Amino acid sequence: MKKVLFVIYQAPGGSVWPNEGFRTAFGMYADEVEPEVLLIDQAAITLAKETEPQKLGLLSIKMVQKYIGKYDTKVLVEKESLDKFHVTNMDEAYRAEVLSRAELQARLPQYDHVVFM
Amino acid sequence: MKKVLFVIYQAPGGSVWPNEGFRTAFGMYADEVEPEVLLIDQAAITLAKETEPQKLGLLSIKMVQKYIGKYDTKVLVEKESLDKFHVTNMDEAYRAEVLSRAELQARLPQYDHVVFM
Amino acid sequence: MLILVKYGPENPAERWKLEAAAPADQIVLIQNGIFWAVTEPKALEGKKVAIVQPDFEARGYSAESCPWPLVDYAGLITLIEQNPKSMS
Amino acid sequence: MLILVKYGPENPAERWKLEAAAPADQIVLIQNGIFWAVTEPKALEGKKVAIVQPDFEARGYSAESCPWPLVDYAGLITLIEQNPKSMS
Amino acid sequence: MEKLKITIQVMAPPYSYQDLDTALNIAEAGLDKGHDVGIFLFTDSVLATLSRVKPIRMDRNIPQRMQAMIAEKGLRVDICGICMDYRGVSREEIIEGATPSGLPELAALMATSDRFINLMA
Amino acid sequence: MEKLKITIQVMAPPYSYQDLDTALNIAEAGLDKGHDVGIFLFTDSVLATLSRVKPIRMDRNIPQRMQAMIAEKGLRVDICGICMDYRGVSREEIIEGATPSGLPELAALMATSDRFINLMA
Repeated sequence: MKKVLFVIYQAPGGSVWPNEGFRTAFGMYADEVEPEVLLIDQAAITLAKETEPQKLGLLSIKMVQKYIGKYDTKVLVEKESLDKFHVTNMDEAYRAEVLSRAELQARLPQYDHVVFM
Repeated sequence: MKKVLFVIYQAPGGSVWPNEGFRTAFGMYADEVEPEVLLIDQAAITLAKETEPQKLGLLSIKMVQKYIGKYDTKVLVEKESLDKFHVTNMDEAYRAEVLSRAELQARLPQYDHVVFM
Repeated sequence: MLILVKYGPENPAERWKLEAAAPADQIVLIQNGIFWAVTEPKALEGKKVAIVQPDFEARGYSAESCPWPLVDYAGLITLIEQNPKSMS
Repeated sequence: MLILVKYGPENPAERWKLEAAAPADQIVLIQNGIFWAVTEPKALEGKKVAIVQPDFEARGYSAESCPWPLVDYAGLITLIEQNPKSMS
Repeated sequence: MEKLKITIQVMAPPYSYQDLDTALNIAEAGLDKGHDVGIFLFTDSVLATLSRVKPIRMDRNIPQRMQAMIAEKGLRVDICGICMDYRGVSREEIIEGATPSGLPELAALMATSDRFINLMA
Repeated sequence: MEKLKITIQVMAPPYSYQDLDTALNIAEAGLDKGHDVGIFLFTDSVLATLSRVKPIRMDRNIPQRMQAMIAEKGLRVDICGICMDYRGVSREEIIEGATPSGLPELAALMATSDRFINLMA
């Protein structure tokens, strides 16, 4: 079983990478790969309750929530990024775990591949 | 006659924007538009004598020189960017004029459009 | 001059544009350009700034607490009408 | 772990990777990632760094004055062989 | 306000980035205010004219939206021809009303437009 | 060195950015050293499989180079199918030897590859 961390660093709406990062992670359940998703930098806003690109006619990001539930996908977010981008009201449906940059970096050796989207 | 400044800020090789920036400027001579080209940030390396993406199998950047000559296109480059990226040996075939950031910014009001590539 | 900013503070070209902005220039933050208002408001001090509200709100930010004028796309057209010159 | 860096210091994800790099991790600067060596060598201090020479030279920089080991694409494959894990 | 000729240049590919949506939103607002609006598609943005683009069901269809704006609101769409060749976009596959052109047309648009808005790379 | 299975994922569009060239350079060096190398084309990088791509004369032809590496060196090329639909790339137009697939295939590649190299967006 390979462990793979998908890291998203760009904002939803401005780009499709948060959607594609989650979609790729969900695709991993087809095989012997255990995916996790990490949000850093601008991507941290993905988790804000009020963030929804669909309001602007773009692809919804909230749609990933149902698959997070279905697959029980581990979602991590960097605390420093949440602070920097003023994300105070996190949407609990993402089931995200908040970790500091130091905690995240200490965690990296447990993954076979860390894949930035 | 409209005056348009095309600003390139990305490096040749890594992206096609220096090529496309020059190509667009050359295309302007078909009509009543007077183009100039400005290189800032990583794009400043375009002017280094030794810079040539073709060495790596990519599209040549030196190919633009012949059109700069043909159209007598004004090429500007920011001094601070040359310094930052250690461009000491400029290729004179680009006929570039070196201006400081302050000088460039003072120049902006003379253009109708400043178009970043 | 209308100055359109669509990337955040990580983008060196956007920083260049903002530094170059004269007090009379109309800066418009759109797309990820709205992150200047969130993480680096100092870069906007003394400048004439408007934020495209649908882009701001789609990224989870509330118009209520925003100290800059917000415009919708029709409002952006008004700013385009008012400014024949552009840096974008 | 092999850490591939293909953008310069303006990219927040690359900065994150470099900060996360342990002393034993093999960092490879490729494409515009070579600009770290040019403009922000401090970020590479104490790290195991290799630079892809064709990418470095195509951007006008000389191998002679480069304090880091340079590799060609075959050399990059050797680094890939030596490092089963990756961050890229 | 008098009627203005407004040109919007786009470079980024549709869907991966927001620029096509932004361009269409600006264009629509301009057309609704009575202006003459055109979009010039450069480099990867030319993909937005492919009628065959098929997004997932819950996503927006950018080529269809553009085609409807051409037909119903008079939006002009010019496409850089060399950019089409580079991306394998053939003239038979593009949406109705979009016009393959090139840099001479962009130069003419720049010369004749009252406003020019660019969405940079 | 034992023979390794190496997979390289690409996302950026060809020509606009260097990633396809980088992927092919790495793949070629790996194949020349006797490894089993595959490229997984995701999002805009799928354009690199269009046989109709026509660069200007002095530029490299990326799809042709990839096709030659498939035929002559045994490069494997998988293409994300949904990404093809999103970019209007039809299965009839792609280079010989490239295989439309999807995320299940990427998952299998990740599970079975000895090395995985990604060229991020």
